[in-house]
Amino acid sequence: MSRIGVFTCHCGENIGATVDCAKVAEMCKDIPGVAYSVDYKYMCSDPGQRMMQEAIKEHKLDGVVVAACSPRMHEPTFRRAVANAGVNPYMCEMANLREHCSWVHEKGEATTHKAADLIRVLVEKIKHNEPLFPIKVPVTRTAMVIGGGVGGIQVALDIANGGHKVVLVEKSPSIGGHMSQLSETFPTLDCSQCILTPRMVEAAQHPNITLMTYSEVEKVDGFIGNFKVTVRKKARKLDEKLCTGCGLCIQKCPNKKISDEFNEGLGTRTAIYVPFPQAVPNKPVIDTLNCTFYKTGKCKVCEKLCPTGAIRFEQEDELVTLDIGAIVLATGFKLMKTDVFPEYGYGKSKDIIDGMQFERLASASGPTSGVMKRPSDGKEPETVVFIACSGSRDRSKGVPYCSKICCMYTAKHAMLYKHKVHSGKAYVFYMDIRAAGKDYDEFVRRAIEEDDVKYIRGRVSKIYEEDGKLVVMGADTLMGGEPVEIRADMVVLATAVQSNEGSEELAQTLHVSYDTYGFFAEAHPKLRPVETNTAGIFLAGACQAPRDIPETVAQASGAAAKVVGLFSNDELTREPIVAVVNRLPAPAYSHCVGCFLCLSACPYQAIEQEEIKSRSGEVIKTLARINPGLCQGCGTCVATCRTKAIDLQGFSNEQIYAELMTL
Amino acid sequence: MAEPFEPKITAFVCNWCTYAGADLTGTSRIKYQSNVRVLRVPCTGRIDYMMVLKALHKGADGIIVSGCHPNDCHYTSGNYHARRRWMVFKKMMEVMGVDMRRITFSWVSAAEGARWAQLVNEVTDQVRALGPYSEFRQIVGAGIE
Amino acid sequence: MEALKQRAIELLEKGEVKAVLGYAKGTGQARRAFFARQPGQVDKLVLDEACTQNLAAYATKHEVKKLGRVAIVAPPATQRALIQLMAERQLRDGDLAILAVDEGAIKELGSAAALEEHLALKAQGLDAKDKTLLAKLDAMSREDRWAYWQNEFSRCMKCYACRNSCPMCYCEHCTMDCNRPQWVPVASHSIGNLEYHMVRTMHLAGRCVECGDCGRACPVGIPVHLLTISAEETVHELFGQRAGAKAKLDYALSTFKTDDKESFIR
Amino acid sequence: MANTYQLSRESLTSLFGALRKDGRRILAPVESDGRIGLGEVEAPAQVAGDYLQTIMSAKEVAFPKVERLLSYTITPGQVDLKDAEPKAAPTVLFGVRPCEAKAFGALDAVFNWDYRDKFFNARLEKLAVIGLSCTKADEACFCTSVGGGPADTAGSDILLTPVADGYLAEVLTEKGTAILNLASDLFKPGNGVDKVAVAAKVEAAFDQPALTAKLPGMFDSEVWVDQSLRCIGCGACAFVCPTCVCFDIQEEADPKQGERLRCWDSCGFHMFTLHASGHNPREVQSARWRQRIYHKFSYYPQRYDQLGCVGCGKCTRACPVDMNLKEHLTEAAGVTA
Repeated sequence: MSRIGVFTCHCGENIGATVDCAKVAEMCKDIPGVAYSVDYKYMCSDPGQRMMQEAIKEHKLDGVVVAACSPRMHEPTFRRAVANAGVNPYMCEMANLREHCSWVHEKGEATTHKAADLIRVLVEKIKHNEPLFPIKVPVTRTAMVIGGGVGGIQVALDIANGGHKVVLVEKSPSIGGHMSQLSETFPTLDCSQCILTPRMVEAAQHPNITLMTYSEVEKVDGFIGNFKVTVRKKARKLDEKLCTGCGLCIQKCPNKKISDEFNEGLGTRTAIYVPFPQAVPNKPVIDTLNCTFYKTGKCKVCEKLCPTGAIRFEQEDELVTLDIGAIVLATGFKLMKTDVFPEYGYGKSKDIIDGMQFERLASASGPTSGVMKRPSDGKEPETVVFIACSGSRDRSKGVPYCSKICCMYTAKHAMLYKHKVHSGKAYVFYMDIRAAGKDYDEFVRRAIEEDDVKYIRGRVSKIYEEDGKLVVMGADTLMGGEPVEIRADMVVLATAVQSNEGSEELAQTLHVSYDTYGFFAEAHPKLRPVETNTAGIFLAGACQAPRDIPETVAQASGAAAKVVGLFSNDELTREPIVAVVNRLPAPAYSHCVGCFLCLSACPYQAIEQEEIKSRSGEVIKTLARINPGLCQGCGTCVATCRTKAIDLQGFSNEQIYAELMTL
Repeated sequence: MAEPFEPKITAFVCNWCTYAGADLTGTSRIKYQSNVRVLRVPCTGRIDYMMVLKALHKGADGIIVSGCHPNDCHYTSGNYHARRRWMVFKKMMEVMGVDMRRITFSWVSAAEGARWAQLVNEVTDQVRALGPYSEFRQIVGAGIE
Repeated sequence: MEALKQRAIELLEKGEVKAVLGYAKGTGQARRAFFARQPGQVDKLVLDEACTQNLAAYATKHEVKKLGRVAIVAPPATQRALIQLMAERQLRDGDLAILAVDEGAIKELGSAAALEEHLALKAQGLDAKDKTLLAKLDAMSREDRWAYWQNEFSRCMKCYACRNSCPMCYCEHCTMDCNRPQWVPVASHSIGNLEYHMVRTMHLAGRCVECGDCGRACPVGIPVHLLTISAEETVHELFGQRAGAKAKLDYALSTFKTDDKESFIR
Repeated sequence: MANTYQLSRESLTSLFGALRKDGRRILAPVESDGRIGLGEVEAPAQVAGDYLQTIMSAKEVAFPKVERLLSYTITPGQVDLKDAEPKAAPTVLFGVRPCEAKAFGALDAVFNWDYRDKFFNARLEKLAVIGLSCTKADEACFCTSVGGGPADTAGSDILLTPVADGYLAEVLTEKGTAILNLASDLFKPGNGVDKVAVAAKVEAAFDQPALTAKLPGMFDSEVWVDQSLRCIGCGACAFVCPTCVCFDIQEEADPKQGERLRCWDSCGFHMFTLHASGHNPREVQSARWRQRIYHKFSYYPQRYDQLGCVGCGKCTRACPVDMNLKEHLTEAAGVTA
């Protein structure tokens, strides 16, 4: 027989004014299993808690119902108090007499009876409560950061500085990401490379950071604190240990006409190359698709010339499996291409470029060494039109969302252009100017007021080529929709920010959710913006949604803080409100039949397959197993399970059935 | 003189939205009828239809099942699973001839304190007007010699 | 028929299977399941209109699994049941030799993929009699439907013939046997019967292959198959999918679409 | 003590009237949706015309599928326990077949073995059986193989055998005499009709005493495995069986009240013998099938000196997978040990 204590709180007048608490306490004495029942002015006060603890000891109570306010308010308080009196905290339940009864009903018999009913339900529940203990999960204190852009670098540095090992995985040959391609950054116009390169070097040299460039995540198993990640190290065709980065191979490579990705196709590179001079690591890779040797079987100039003999034509991809405790996704974004705009000539004109191409034209390290030359003929453009919202906020392009960064970089581009071509004319077509951010609106105003950039509120309906000019046809909606026609030398489209290539596949590999646009989904849009629904996997930067640099860096530090927090203990402690699959003696082993209909019901991929084997290793039965490290306790699998093999601790079938039987 | 009929209403609500919404009704001091008895579960995904059947078995005249609005589930998708379950369950109950006017499915968010009060009042009034679910009560205890 | 017998003999003689599960003559005009375990027994196999039992119900039984690999004579509903059992991981691809029977034609299907492909070619239709009955039920008032089922269930004695004959009711521990807590009363009184049939129906929604065996199995003639069939049809109407079509699990009640359409949730 | 009379077909109406006037309800085979089942009737016209047997047996008249044994209420500090009183209305079971009438003896053996079951006895006491001899049989019938016959009198208080324009009525017991006395004018003196000539011809299929004698020696025979491979382990056979007597005690309760129920159970269910430890002494269906046969043909005779089977064939007709008891018993009887 249970010995349950019922403690009815008046909450001052809050409950006491409408519910006859003394009578409730009296009524509860008659419930079988209740060994003690009392009412008190303020249960949550120190004397109230002390009284409860003394009663627990004196009456040898093994369960407690506190009839007071909402459990969402004080359940932790009372569970702690009960635990301090030596009773398992999960043997305490709260009846919500205040929010669900006294505050919402009139004073009277019915309200007092309802209060007693609410307690009765929980007394019956508690008879079926079982002591529960926090779940401990061991943690491997090594983080993996996927994506080596500014976000990934920041995460890696913050975690590494927090004293934990980090593996930074980047798919291209160098870290640096999009930021390394930028010329200057808004709103300060400081040189992008100047501020980023030191961070890249710091990451490369940090004793806690292992760089894995030219590598991609292939497979992820396990769960929070205990992931097993398989990374494919793509063959650089080079012994990185021997290579000194002297660059001789690059100079002598005969194949020099390959379109350069780093320069967005505006420049060329060799078949053996580093993406850019400040690349980290500064070790080349051989582009096997373009290398003469791989195409014809002849050449090997680089091999002959390499002073350290580092070239390895026969090198293969390598698969490395790592034990990882937490993963941060910082895989960034891609820009929509200019060839999807029929109204702008499908990107056929070389002088209609996207924002990133403009960055390379404006960059001192770019193909024109920062001199404004339009791509078609190398002439200095006298008139440049910038079109914001190219593709963004446009349902017909499948991008109903705002790309967020374009308003700012378009203003920056116009300014950079004006700074380089003082006599030039810059026009910006825009829908709205969204410059919310510290010093952002001031920056846009500077472009308009100090640099004389002409802002026209309206859309461009058509661009066509005529006499070596690009005729931009638009409308100025602030002038009553008056048609505007500008004969430009170059047009820059601020194309939409989109989820990166392969992000959906990566999301599937990691079992994280993603939205319809391929951006990774946060666990909660407001309160858990850096977490995913898969415990132990976090997000930073534009892989989640369009973000600028400061936001990316801030989120990166946020994600790093989550990881460092996770790594602050040897074990991860979690609430024991989790689902469990029952286990029985042989020959049944469990009521689970292994149909795995529950598998897709779990929002957290917490359901695993467990094989029961005989001594000889033969599989006797395959069961579902819930990984307590991943389960969040929603109970959807419990309701799905036909055999009732799965149950939810804290809200078990027996507990709920007992509650129902009192009705 | 028989006492006027007061319906028994059982509500199954999720912890994060409707239970919190009902808490807000309280903090907002919005009054509603006291017939309802709330059972708290973590998520609508946890609400097994067996619970609804047991509530009917134990003489509930009306039932409320409520959780987070679609897209707002604390567990991201428990309510979507629940929604499918109710879609099939409702049809099954109709085929069996159960009076589905007595079972109300609803989404009440943590911010909808007033809506919770309104829902409870509407359901209570409607079920009071329908009278006791005697059709169902009659079969409880029947078939035993 | 001769082709079937010949193949059955071959399979047994070559040792590819330990038994051929088909139909044989039973009491009176009845047909019954028959395990031909030696080539000499193959002659007893029959195949005609009276062979209605869904033999897939045996595929998950311990005793049958212990025999070794079995060949199974499978009309369309049995084929659907077998693929659903594969989807629910109760059978592995290749566990059985499937002798698919479609309007007399025999085709041996070696793999889940072949079975899937074979099934994709066929339209699934309801029995005309069941259609009429379902329409009749549909046309009834709510009160009449209640009265109809209460009258039918009054004969139910929970012998579980409907459950045990169902190929999808393979659970060793049924919800009905769950006694902690005892969700559904064991007793075959009115509420116990009602809840049993409700739960059985819900458990088969999205899983029922519409073979109708539960209804045929009922010794007291309760048309319980109408319940599961109507639930399965509901799933089809609402979510556009059917049980017994794919070997990869796609259970309507543990998946969802964010835009699932309903109009009753307030 | 059989007193033989002649009862005209027309006189049944008056007999029914007299029985009802005496406060007895009459249960008889009736037809509904093509199914024959026991139902309450007022007049002979309501009795099904040409039936072989009811689907369900008549045992539920004395041993219902669910019956209340006790109930209780819990109030603060006390539990009020109430014994259930069996609802035993004076009943005449009209038109049941001799096999089923005989089956009451097998039930009686268990319910009054080491303990006199109040519920069963109360109902049986108020029960009078007017049996009706069979004039036809089907492939499932095997009464003659188990010591009965289509016109066997065992278990009937009055046995009617259809003869030209009426019935040969054998009044067999005191209960039968009491009925006769209610309407003695209807019972005309008998004329020595040979009822065996009228009754159905049911060939004996196997030698039951020989089978009973050999069963203890064939416990491990493969025949049980072979036969039961197609058994799906439902309870249809046991629930339609007039002699199957197994029950389960269930308690249905909430914190305020509860009741204890006796419900039919079946040894064919895998849960029937499942231990709490997880061990199941009859783990496979063949063991459960064997148990069913042994119980009726070996353990029953050992313990009660009678068989637990009357050869009615209801199980065979009800079985969804056509487990034919007669056929399987015949096969078992032919197994050389």
